[in-house]
Amino acid sequence: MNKLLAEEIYYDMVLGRQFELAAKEHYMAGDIAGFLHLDIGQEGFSVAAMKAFEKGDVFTTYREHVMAIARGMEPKAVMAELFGKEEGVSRGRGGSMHLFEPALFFYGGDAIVGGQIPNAVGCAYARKFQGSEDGVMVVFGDGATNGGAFFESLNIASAQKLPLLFVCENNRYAIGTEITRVAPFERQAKKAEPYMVTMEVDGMDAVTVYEAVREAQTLIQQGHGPIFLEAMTCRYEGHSMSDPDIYRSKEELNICKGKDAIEQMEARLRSKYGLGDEAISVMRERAEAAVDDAVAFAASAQEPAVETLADNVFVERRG
Amino acid sequence: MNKLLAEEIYYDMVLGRQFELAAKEHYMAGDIAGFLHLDIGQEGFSVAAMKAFEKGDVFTTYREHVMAIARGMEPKAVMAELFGKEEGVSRGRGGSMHLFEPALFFYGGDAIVGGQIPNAVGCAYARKFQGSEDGVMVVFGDGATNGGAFFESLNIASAQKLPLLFVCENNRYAIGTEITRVAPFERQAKKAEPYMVTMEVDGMDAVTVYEAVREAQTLIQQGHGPIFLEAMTCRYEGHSMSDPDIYRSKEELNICKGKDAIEQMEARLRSKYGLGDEAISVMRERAEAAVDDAVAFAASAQEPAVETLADNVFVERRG
Amino acid sequence: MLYREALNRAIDEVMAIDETVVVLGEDVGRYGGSYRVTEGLVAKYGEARLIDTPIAELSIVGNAIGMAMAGLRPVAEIMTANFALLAFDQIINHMPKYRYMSAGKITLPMVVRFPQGVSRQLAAQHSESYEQMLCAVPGLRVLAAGDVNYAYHALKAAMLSDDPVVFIEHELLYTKKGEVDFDAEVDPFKARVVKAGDDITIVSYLKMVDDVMAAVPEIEKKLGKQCEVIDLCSLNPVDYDTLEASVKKTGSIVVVEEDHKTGGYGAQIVSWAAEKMFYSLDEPPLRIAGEDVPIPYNRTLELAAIPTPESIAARIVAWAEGNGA
Amino acid sequence: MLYREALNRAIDEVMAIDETVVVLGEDVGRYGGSYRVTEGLVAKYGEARLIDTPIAELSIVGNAIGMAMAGLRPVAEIMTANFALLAFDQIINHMPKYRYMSAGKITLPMVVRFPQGVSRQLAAQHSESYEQMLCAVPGLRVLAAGDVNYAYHALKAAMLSDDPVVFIEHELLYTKKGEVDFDAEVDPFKARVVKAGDDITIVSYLKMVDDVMAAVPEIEKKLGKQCEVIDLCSLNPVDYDTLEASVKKTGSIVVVEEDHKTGGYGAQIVSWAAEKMFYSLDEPPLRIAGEDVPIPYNRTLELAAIPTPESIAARIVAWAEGNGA
Ligand SMILES: Cc1ncc(C[n+]2csc(CCOP(=O)(O)OP(=O)(O)O)c2C)c(N)n1
Ligand SMILES: Cc1ncc(C[n+]2csc(CCOP(=O)(O)OP(=O)(O)O)c2C)c(N)n1
Ligand SMILES: [Mg+2]
Ligand SMILES: [Mg+2]
Repeated sequence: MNKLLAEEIYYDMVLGRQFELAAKEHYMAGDIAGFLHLDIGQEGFSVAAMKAFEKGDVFTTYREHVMAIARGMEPKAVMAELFGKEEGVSRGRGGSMHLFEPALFFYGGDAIVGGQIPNAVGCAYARKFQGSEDGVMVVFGDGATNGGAFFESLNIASAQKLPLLFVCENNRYAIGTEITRVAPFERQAKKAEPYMVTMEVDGMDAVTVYEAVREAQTLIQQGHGPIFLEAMTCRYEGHSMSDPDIYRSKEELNICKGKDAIEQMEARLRSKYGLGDEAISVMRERAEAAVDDAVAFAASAQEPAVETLADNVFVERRG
Repeated sequence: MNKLLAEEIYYDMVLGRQFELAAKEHYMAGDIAGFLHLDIGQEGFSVAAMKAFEKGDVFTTYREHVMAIARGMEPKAVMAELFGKEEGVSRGRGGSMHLFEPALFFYGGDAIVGGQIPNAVGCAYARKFQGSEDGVMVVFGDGATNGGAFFESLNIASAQKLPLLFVCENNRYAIGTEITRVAPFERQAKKAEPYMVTMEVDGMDAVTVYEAVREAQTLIQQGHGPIFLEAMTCRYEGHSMSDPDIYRSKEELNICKGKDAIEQMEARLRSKYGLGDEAISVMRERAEAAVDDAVAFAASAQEPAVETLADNVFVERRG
Repeated sequence: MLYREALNRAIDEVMAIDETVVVLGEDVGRYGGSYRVTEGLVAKYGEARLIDTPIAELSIVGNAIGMAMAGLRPVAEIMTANFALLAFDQIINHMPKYRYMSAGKITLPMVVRFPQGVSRQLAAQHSESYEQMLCAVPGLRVLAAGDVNYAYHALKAAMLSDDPVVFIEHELLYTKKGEVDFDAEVDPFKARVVKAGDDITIVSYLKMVDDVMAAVPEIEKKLGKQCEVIDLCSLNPVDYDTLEASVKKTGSIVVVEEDHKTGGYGAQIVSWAAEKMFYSLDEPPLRIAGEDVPIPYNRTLELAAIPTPESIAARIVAWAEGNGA
Repeated sequence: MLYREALNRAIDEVMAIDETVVVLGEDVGRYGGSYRVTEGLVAKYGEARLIDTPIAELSIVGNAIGMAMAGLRPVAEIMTANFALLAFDQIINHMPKYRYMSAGKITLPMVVRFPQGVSRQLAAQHSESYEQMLCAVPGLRVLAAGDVNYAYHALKAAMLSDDPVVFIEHELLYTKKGEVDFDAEVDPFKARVVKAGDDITIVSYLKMVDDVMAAVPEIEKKLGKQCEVIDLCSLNPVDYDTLEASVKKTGSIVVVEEDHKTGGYGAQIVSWAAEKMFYSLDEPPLRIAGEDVPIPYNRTLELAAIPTPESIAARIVAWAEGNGA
């Protein structure tokens, strides 16, 4: 990884963290409502995966702000969406869980656990059919690996040798349920073994994630067929803003925080790429400024007009 | 296997074959309608599995006449059901695909591919909860192993260590679709490997099936948790009476027929248990007579009264 | 030509002109479809465009959605409506919502073909009708083909539309014969006046249109009145203009559907009439529908569970004569 | 006590007297339920009776059915109605049909708890109402708890019933306060006259009952008429006797529901009134329902998509004054 890319990943991670902290603050202030799922702690995976899977289509879940921004969405447009504003990426219709930008080959944003996986399979079929080589990446949590949609997708992708990268972001919890209580083992890659090659990485280490995803995409581009990648991660916050998060111990959380992806990356920037305090500060300040801008933009953006309520139900209005 | 049991299995296989041939004839004569899925060719599995899983609960599919009879249902009551009569096991409401007898711990009879598997999982949970040891057997086809219900069930049964025997009757086709065209491999036991112990048997050999199911149930009774058993079988007829069956070659079918389970069992009765032509004929004639009786009974049984149309929608009528 | 041939022809024609059209479902390829609707197409267009899927309805619709996102125009076949329940998450949570939630950034030009209804003794798990559920979902168009000519034109229109369409077929109609006017311009969203008449408006769709038509001679003879029979064709949106004109003329409305009366789709039409046409109605509307029971296997019971030409005629005569419904 | 506490108490009481009752669902055990309905129960009854399931709704309902077959009395919780679409095969193809198809040999004493409705800005995939679908299925009882006292009694009754029941809760009601009369005998299938009145019958259920009640003072003041407000409580079967008595008295009927107007459940009630109460109606019935759009995230749009006390009052006043609906 060259220095520029390392800096970029670091910057987007810091930006993501700052963005989430601001979102949290504005949720508590009442500017944002509904379900808000913060990605704090998981930025190492979210940013590196998006950077590594540069070309190709991406599908993900409701815990998506950091991925959306790393993919290229404007923090302003994302924050405005959280604020429910007309200038939001989904014009205030979707909210936190529904960010889409086909121009960036980013397809959300699904609030149904596992629901996006069959969509990603179909997209991968289409890309193969169209002769495009970059493939599709679908990201989901450990909780999604117990649902039928996930398994049907493994089977179809394998039978059809589709250019699809399955990525399980295993943070060990589905809301309050620890994965080992509802699945027979902790690592879900095992479920994919009958169907495809599997890879396991430390999701708290952005560089490892980046390299693994690059490697997987390269294989896919070479016609290898589907691959399953599992990244062990950890969310520092509750599942969503309404989760009291009393089912995990402080120690467990502290162990996670000790491997913080941003801190690891910062250390690497210093040691490997020779960045000093100032260079780091500049990046941090730039990220903070971007988030401040985003909040200011969102706060002053327009409310959608009530007359536009029925926009985009259909392409063609009728009846 | 002692002689008595071998004879019993042989008899039930012959009875099953005769029953199916009679059902086919009466379907063509218009006495039976709807979907009729014949088990001809698969009797080796159907009978032996039911005999082996003597105690415990059984769930199966729409291709179930032979299993139902081997389990202890009266051929008369089954045939009357196919004829849609009031004396049918489901009073003419269910037809071929919906035979139930909780007194025999036989729960159908599901016309939704894979739909019975989660029900069997729940039953297994209940039996464990109730402290009963015999476990549950759920039978399904190769086609069902591509659906979400199947996978969710593997996962749950494994996570909960349920006393459940999964049995895939792999006849290599789901209607006209060969299993290898929609799954990445031919043997579906592979899908269960991450979750539980798997066994593979020749489903055309009743003795092997019997022994495997007995072994599996014994393990389950000892608290082993779920087991997956795959039996390779072959249906000689089309998927149902409406299937022209033009997607398979004659050669393929002839290879199957060369391993006919009834013939194999008959040979064994002669060689291992010393039965002669007469003993065999007596059994065959007894089976034929039972089927003739069943048809005569069904033909002369009552049509359900129209006034009973709404019986059993609910336990308690209201509104 | 047969209804299934009309559907086949529609798919064939659109596939010929648009290479982004793909068909997916169980046995739609080599087998030609369990009702032979896609017969012969795999030979013409290959297995990459006629995709035999595993028995995984959630994926059939879910994959079709992803294909549409990527720029294809998929036609997904559900073998029988009951199995579509396994795909309801994709049909209801996804297919009609992506466009709205993304403020129009995602468009899903796709069709789900949906064979349904009480066929012949297929019993409770193979005999249902789900139009009442599908029409309750904003973002879905729901067409119901009760006629051969309409089947051809409407399926083509559905395949060419940029909105997601559920295209309902009735399993007993596949071998129905009819003429197709290939040059006609058919608006798939317009109701079809099957027979004009001045006295009684009878609204129906799918196979019940035929049963109503079979009942009409008896009704007209017994009552000495003329029936106007309307095939709704588009169940969502409904062509209320055509209904309004008819109700204004006849002062009455009867809705006939195969589905169970409680919860059945016909309530929508009667409720519209009560709200909007109250002062045009000379007598109470009448809903004729199936009984509130799962569909039994036995043929006598099965027929007792749904309207038949005889029961339709008897009910309408009794109602018109003021003997209640 | 709070609505969620009333539900908790009902479950607790039945679990205490019947050891065959088990509760299953996502986070129902250690977490206490995402709306805290099962809080504290795992400590009392253990993890074998409060079963934390994976995110696999098809299995949650499918397993509950198998448990019921084996003699348990399961209460399955679906976290939010939208996710139940993944279980519709079990809810519709299995739960209501096993008994009928087996001619009564199989009985399924089970409850599916079903939190639904437009909450606060949860957007299109978390804000729906499916009573119109559930009530279209013969073999299911559908109860809708709009009231704390009813919630307690009806959930107990549902758990004690031998038929499968879908028990609908509204997500905004969990923190609603109310009195529970523990000694009362409540028939869960009887509608509740929330407020008597001679002039206008307003029928509603779930949260809309509260919104109607909030609108009533304004309506009565503006029109100088008395409203009779009825909470349906049981959506299938419907207590038509109570409705009939009210409509006969007032000569009118208004149905208010949160769901989309097209396909919404209220059409059933209006259609019943049109068919059966036509000669008692002095004016056209009125259906007030949500707009035909997926539910948007933005709060202003969200409120514009569903009835509110203000819009209910305005619509009813306009209608009564003959200014259309
Ligand atoms: C089908 C479905 N069931 C239940 C839910 C409620 N729910 C939302 S997120 C969640 C947990 C998901 O856990 P996981 O997949 O591990 O992702 P994470 O939140 O940890 O990123 C649940 C149960 C849902 N949204 N969709
Ligand atoms: C959910 C569902 N989808 C489709 C069907 C239609 N269908 C009935 S049997 C069948 C093939 C099943 O094949 P398999 O599981 O291998 O069983 P087999 O018939 O070979 O015994 C299909 C597709 C169905 N009944 N249920
Ligand atoms: Mg997780
Ligand atoms: Mg098979």
